[in-house]
Amino acid sequence: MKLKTENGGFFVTSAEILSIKPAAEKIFLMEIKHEKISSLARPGQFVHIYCGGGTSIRRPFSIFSKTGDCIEIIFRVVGRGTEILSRKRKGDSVDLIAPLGNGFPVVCGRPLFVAGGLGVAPLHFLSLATAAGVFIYGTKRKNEIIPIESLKASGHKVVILCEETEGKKVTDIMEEYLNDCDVVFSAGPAKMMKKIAEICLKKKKKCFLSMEERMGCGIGLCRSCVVKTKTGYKRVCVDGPVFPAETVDWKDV
Amino acid sequence: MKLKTENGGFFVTSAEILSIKPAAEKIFLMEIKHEKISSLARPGQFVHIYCGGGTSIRRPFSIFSKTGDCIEIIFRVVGRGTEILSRKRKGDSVDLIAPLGNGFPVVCGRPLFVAGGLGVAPLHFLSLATAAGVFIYGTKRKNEIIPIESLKASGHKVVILCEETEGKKVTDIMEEYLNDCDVVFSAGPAKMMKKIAEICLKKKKKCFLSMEERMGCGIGLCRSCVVKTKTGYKRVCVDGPVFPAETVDWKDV
Amino acid sequence: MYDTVRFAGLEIKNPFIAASGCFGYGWEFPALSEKFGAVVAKTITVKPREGNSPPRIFEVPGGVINRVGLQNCGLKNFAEKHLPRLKKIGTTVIVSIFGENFRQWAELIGTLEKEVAALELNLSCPNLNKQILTKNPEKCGNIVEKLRKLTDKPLIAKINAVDSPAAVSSLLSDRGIDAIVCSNTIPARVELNGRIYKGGLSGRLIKNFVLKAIREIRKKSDVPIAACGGIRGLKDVDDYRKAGADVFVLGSVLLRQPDILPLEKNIDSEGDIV
Amino acid sequence: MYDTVRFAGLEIKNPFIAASGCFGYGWEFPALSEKFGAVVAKTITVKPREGNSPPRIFEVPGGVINRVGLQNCGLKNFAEKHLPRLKKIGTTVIVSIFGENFRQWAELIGTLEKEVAALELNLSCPNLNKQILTKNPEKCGNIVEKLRKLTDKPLIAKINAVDSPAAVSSLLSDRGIDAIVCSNTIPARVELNGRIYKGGLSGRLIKNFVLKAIREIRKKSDVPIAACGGIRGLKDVDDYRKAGADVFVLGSVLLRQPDILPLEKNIDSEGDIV
Ligand SMILES: Cc1cc2nc3c(=O)[nH]c(=O)nc-3n(C[C@H](O)[C@H](O)[C@H](O)COP(=O)(O)OP(=O)(O)OC[C@H]3O[C@@H](n4cnc5c(N)ncnc54)[C@H](O)[C@@H]3O)c2cc1C
Ligand SMILES: Cc1cc2nc3c(=O)[nH]c(=O)nc-3n(C[C@H](O)[C@H](O)[C@H](O)COP(=O)(O)OP(=O)(O)OC[C@H]3O[C@@H](n4cnc5c(N)ncnc54)[C@H](O)[C@@H]3O)c2cc1C
Ligand SMILES: Cc1cc2nc3c(=O)[nH]c(=O)nc-3n(C[C@H](O)[C@H](O)[C@H](O)COP(=O)(O)O)c2cc1C
Ligand SMILES: Cc1cc2nc3c(=O)[nH]c(=O)nc-3n(C[C@H](O)[C@H](O)[C@H](O)COP(=O)(O)O)c2cc1C
Ligand code: FES
Ligand code: FES
Repeated sequence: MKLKTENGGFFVTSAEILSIKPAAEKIFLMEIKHEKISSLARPGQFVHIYCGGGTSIRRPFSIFSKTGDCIEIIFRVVGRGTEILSRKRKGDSVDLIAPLGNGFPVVCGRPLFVAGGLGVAPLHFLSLATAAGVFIYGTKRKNEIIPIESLKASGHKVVILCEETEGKKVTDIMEEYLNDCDVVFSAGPAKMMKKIAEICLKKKKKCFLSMEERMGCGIGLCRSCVVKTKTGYKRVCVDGPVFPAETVDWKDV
Repeated sequence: MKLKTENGGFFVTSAEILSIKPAAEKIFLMEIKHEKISSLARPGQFVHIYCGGGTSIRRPFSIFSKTGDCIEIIFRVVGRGTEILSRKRKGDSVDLIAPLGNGFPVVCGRPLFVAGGLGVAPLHFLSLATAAGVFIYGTKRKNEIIPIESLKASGHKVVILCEETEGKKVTDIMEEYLNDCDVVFSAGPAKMMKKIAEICLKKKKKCFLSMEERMGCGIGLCRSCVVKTKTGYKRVCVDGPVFPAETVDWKDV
Repeated sequence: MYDTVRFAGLEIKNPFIAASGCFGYGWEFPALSEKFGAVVAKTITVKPREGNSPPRIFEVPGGVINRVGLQNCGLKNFAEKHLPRLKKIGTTVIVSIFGENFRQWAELIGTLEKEVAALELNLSCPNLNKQILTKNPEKCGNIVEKLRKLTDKPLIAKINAVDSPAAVSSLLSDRGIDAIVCSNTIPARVELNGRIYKGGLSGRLIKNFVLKAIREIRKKSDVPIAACGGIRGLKDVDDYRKAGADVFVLGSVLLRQPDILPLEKNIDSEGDIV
Repeated sequence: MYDTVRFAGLEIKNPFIAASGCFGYGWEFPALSEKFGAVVAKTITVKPREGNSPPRIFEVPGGVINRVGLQNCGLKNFAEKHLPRLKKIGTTVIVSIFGENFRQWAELIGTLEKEVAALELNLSCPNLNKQILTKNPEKCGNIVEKLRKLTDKPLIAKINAVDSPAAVSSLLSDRGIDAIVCSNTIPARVELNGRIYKGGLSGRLIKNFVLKAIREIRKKSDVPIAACGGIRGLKDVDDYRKAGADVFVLGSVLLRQPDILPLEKNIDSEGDIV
C-alpha cells in the first residue's frame, strides 16, 4: 500500500529482485524492480527491507541508484539480515518500505562528495544528479572497493583511496579539494563524519551528512533511531537521514 | 570428530557441497563431499543436517546414493530448515552427522521396492546394491517425480506412477509384482507403509520398512524419535530407521 | 470482517489495538490507524522526556529489545498538538500515561480524561530507573485505588507477564481497574560492542510467557484482558483467545509491518507455540 | 583449559554438565561424556516408563519443545545395565530421579546413593500429568526435608525459571538441598496438524527468563547454582556466570552439537541477550 507523507509518501510492498551480484568482497549489488518507488526515490533516501528468515525488524539500506523502473542498493554482509539477503536470487521477491527519509537538499555550486565504505551508496546516487565535482571514496581494504569509475561520465573527478594500501584516509586528503568546492556531502562511519564536520566548520563550508542509527520502524513511530542534535534527539528515519553538519551534537561520538 | 558405535560409527563434521540442483518441483539434489562418510554409508542410513539460520535442531535425510568420495541426498522444501538448505550454494559447507542408523539388511532373492514420494531416496540407494528386481515409485503429482530411469541400468524394472494423472497408488498395483519377488523394501508415507505391511503379511512376504519420525539428536540420546513396535517404543534413529514390517505396531497410525 | 467488541466498558470496532510505543502518537498515518479497533498513543509523562541515548533498539533471535526510555513530548504538547489530530481518526483513542508520583498521575488524568475514550496506566515500563511498579502489588494497588476516584473513564492497567500477573490483575481489578493489558516488554539485557544495555524484550520470544500469564489471570478473575506479546498473525490471536483474552494488542510487529491489518494470516508460518 | 570447580560439595573437573534427558544414560559415547565435568543421566523412575506417544519433539523459532515424558528403563535396569558403564567414564556421575511419592523417592535414593556422586531431584518436569512439584513450595520443601535424612550424598534440586525460583531455592536450601539447577524446560503448548500438544520449552527462547531467575536466586541466597537454559557457547556461559551461576548445564544444544565441548566459541553468533 502507499502511505502519504509531506514529502511524497512511500510504499509498503513487495517487489521483484531483478539481479543480485557480488560487487566486492562480501558486498552485493541488488536491483529491485518497482516503478513507483523508483519514480519517487530521491538521493539520500533509503529502503527498509524485511530480510525474512526469522528476523524481527527491517534493515535500512541507502538507495545507490535508480533507473526507469528499478532502484539499486549495495550492501555488505555483516550479520544475520544481510546474510539472508545475500542469498536471495534473481526472481525472488523482497519485502520493502520505500522510499524513506528526507533526501539530500538541492544545493547550487560545485560539490565535494566524501564517502567512507558503504557510505558510497547515497553519495553515488546523489552525484548522478548534481553538477560536476569531486568524489572521494575511501575504504579500509582493497577488496572492499566497489567500482564507481562510471561516475567520471557525469564529469566528476573520482579519487579512490584505500587505507590498507595507501595508508591514508579520506579525511587526510579532502582539504586539498575543499577550496575548489562549494558544498560537502558525506556519508560513512560516524567518526569520519565527525572529523569532516569539524573541517567544514573551520573552513566555513556548507556540509550535509547522511547519518546512520539502528532503526525500528523506519517511519517515525518508534523513536528508536535518534541522533543527538543541538535541539535534542532527532529521528534519523524521518528527520534525517541527512542532517546539516552544524546541527549534529558530536559529544558522545 | 568420529564417534564409535557397534555398526561402524559416524562423523560429526562439516563438509563441502559439491553441487545442488533442482530435481523436481521444490525438490533438490545435493551432493556432499566427504570421503570417509561416503565409504561408511550403507543403504537405509541417513544424514542429520544442521541447516543454520537460527534453527535449533538438525534435520534427517536419507542417503540417496554415494560415489567414491561423495554422498547425495534429495530433499523437498517443506519448512524452514529445508528452505534454508535449498539456498545453499556449491562450495558452501554443510554441518552434518553421518552416516546414521541401521541400514537395510542384506537379503537374498529378488527384491520389490515400493517408494512413495521422497521415500524414493533410501530405496534408490538400496537398489543400486541389490540383485535385479522391480522398483515401483509413486508420487502425488506429476511435477514431483524425480528422474530415476538410470536404475534400469542396474537391471530393475522401473514403474513410475503418479496419482494425479493415473489415479492409482503404488499400493493398488504392487500385488501384480509381488509373486515374482522374494522380499519387499518400502519407504514413504506411514499410511502407505501400513498398507504395504498388511499386504506382505497376508502374502507372507518378508518386508522391511524405512520409518520416519521427528528427531532430536539422531544418535539415540534423547528418545524423541520413537515408533511403536510390538515390544514397546523404539528409537527410529538407532533402532531403525529400517524395521521388519511385522514388528511395527500400527494401531495409532 | 471483524465485529465490534466490548472491552473495558468501551465498544471498539474490532478487537485489534495498536500498542503504546509502537505506533507513535497514533495519528501519523491515518490510513493505518483507522483500521485498528483502538490506538494507544505512546506513553505520555507530565514533562517532556528526552529518552535514552542511542543505541535504543536491538534485534535478538525471535525478538526485539528496546530502551527508548519513554521519549515523549510531554503532556502539554501532546494535548495541544497531537491529541486533536488523533481524535480525528475514526478509531477509539486510548492514551498511555506514566506518573512518577500521585500528583503527576492526577495531572495526567485530569488533563486527558475528557478527551480520550480510556486511559492506560503504564505500570510496568522496564526502561525507567525506578523499579517496575507492578513488582510491588500493594503499592500499585493503592495508587490505582486513588486514581480510580479521579475519573469515570475506563482505566486500563498495563502489567507484565513475569511479575505475578495473576495476583496483580486480581488485585487491580478489585481496586477498580476496568481491564488489563498483558504484557509490557520484559526486562532483558543485551550487549553491543562490549557494552551491556538494559531494555525491554518483546516479540515472539515472550509469547509463551504471556500466554501462560493470561491463562493464569483468566483462571483467577474475569477482568477484561488485552493480550500483548509476540502477536504476528491470526494464529497467535487464536491462541490468545483460547487462553482467555478479549482483545489483541499488536506491538513490535508494527515496526516490521505497519499495514498488518486486516489480519488475514500469520505473516510468517513460524512460531507454533500455542 | 578449564579448572576444577567445586559444586554441591563435589569437585568436578570443569564447570560443564550434560543435562538430564539430552545425553541418554551418559555412557553411550564415552569420548563425548568424558569431556564434561559431570554428566546427569536421564531421569530414572522406580518402574520403567514408556513415555508419551510420538510426536515428541517440535522445533519452534528459537527453541525446542519436547514431550518425551520421562521414558526410561526403570531403576532396576538402570542400576544393573547402565550405571556400571556410566561409572567407567572418567567423569562425575549424577543421576536424575523422580518419585511419585515418598516411598518411591526413598527407593530411588536407597538404591542409587552408594553408586553415584550426587542425585538430582527432578522437581519440575512439565511432561507429567501431575502438577509440577515446585508449584507447591511447601510440599516440595517437606519432601526434600525427609529425603535429606536418607543420604549424605549431595542432593541437587532441579527447578524451573517460572515458578518462584528465588523463593523455592531459598526454601529448598534451608531444607538441606546442596545445589539448584535452574531451569528445567518451561511448560508450553505447540500445535501440529491441528492437534495441540503440551510439552516443555527449552533453548535460547528461555535464556532471558532463566538469567533473571538466577539473578534473583543469587540475590536471596548463596546456594550453588547450575545454570541451564539456552546455553550454546561461551557468551551464554559468561552471562550466566555474571548472573551468579557456578556451573553450566548444556541441554538441548547437545541434540544439535553433541561434541560441543571444549566450548571455544558460541556455535552461533546470534542470541545476544545477556
Ligand atoms: C539510513 C541508513 C542507511 C544505510 N545504508 C546502507 C547501505 O547502503 N549499505 C549497507 O551495507 N549498509 C547500510 N546501512 C547499514 C545497514 O543497515 C546494516 O549494515 C544492516 O542493518 C545490518 O544488518 P544485519 O542483520 O546484517 O546485521 P546485524 O548486526 O545482525 O543486525 C542487527 C541489528 O542491528 C542493526 N544494525 C547493525 N548494523 C547497523 C548499522 N551500521 N546501521 C544501522 N543499523 C545497524 C540492524 O538493522 C539490526 O536491527 C545503513 C544504515 C542506515 C541507518
Ligand atoms: C530417517 C528419515 C529420513 C528422511 N529422509 C528424507 C529424505 O531423504 N528427503 C526428504 O526430503 N525428507 C526426508 N525426511 C523428512 C525430513 O527430515 C523433513 O522433511 C525435514 O526435517 C523437514 O524440515 P523443515 O525444517 O523443512 O520442516 P519443518 O516442518 O519446519 O520442520 C520442523 C521440525 O519438524 C521435523 N519434521 C518435519 N517434517 C518431518 C518429517 N516428515 N519427518 C521427520 N521430521 C520432520 C523437522 O525435522 C523439524 O524438527 C526424512 C525423515 C527421517 C526421519
Ligand atoms: C520500540 C518500543 C517502544 C515501546 N514503548 C512503549 C511505551 O512507551 N509504553 C508502553 O506501555 N509500552 C511500550 N512498548 C511495549 C509495547 O507496547 C508492547 O507491550 C510490547 O512490545 C510487547 O508486545 P509485542 O511482543 O507485540 O511487541 C514499546 C515497545 C517497543 C518495541
Ligand atoms: C528432549 C529433552 C528431554 C529432556 N528430558 C529431561 C529429563 O528427563 N529430566 C530433566 O530433568 N530434564 C529433562 N530435559 C530438560 C533439560 O535437562 C534442560 O533442563 C532443558 O532442556 C533446558 O536447557 P536448554 O535450554 O539448554 O535445553 C529434557 C530436555 C529435552 C530437550
Ligand atoms: S526507526 Fe522508528 S522512529 Fe526511526
Ligand atoms: S532422535 Fe534422539 S533418540 Fe532418536
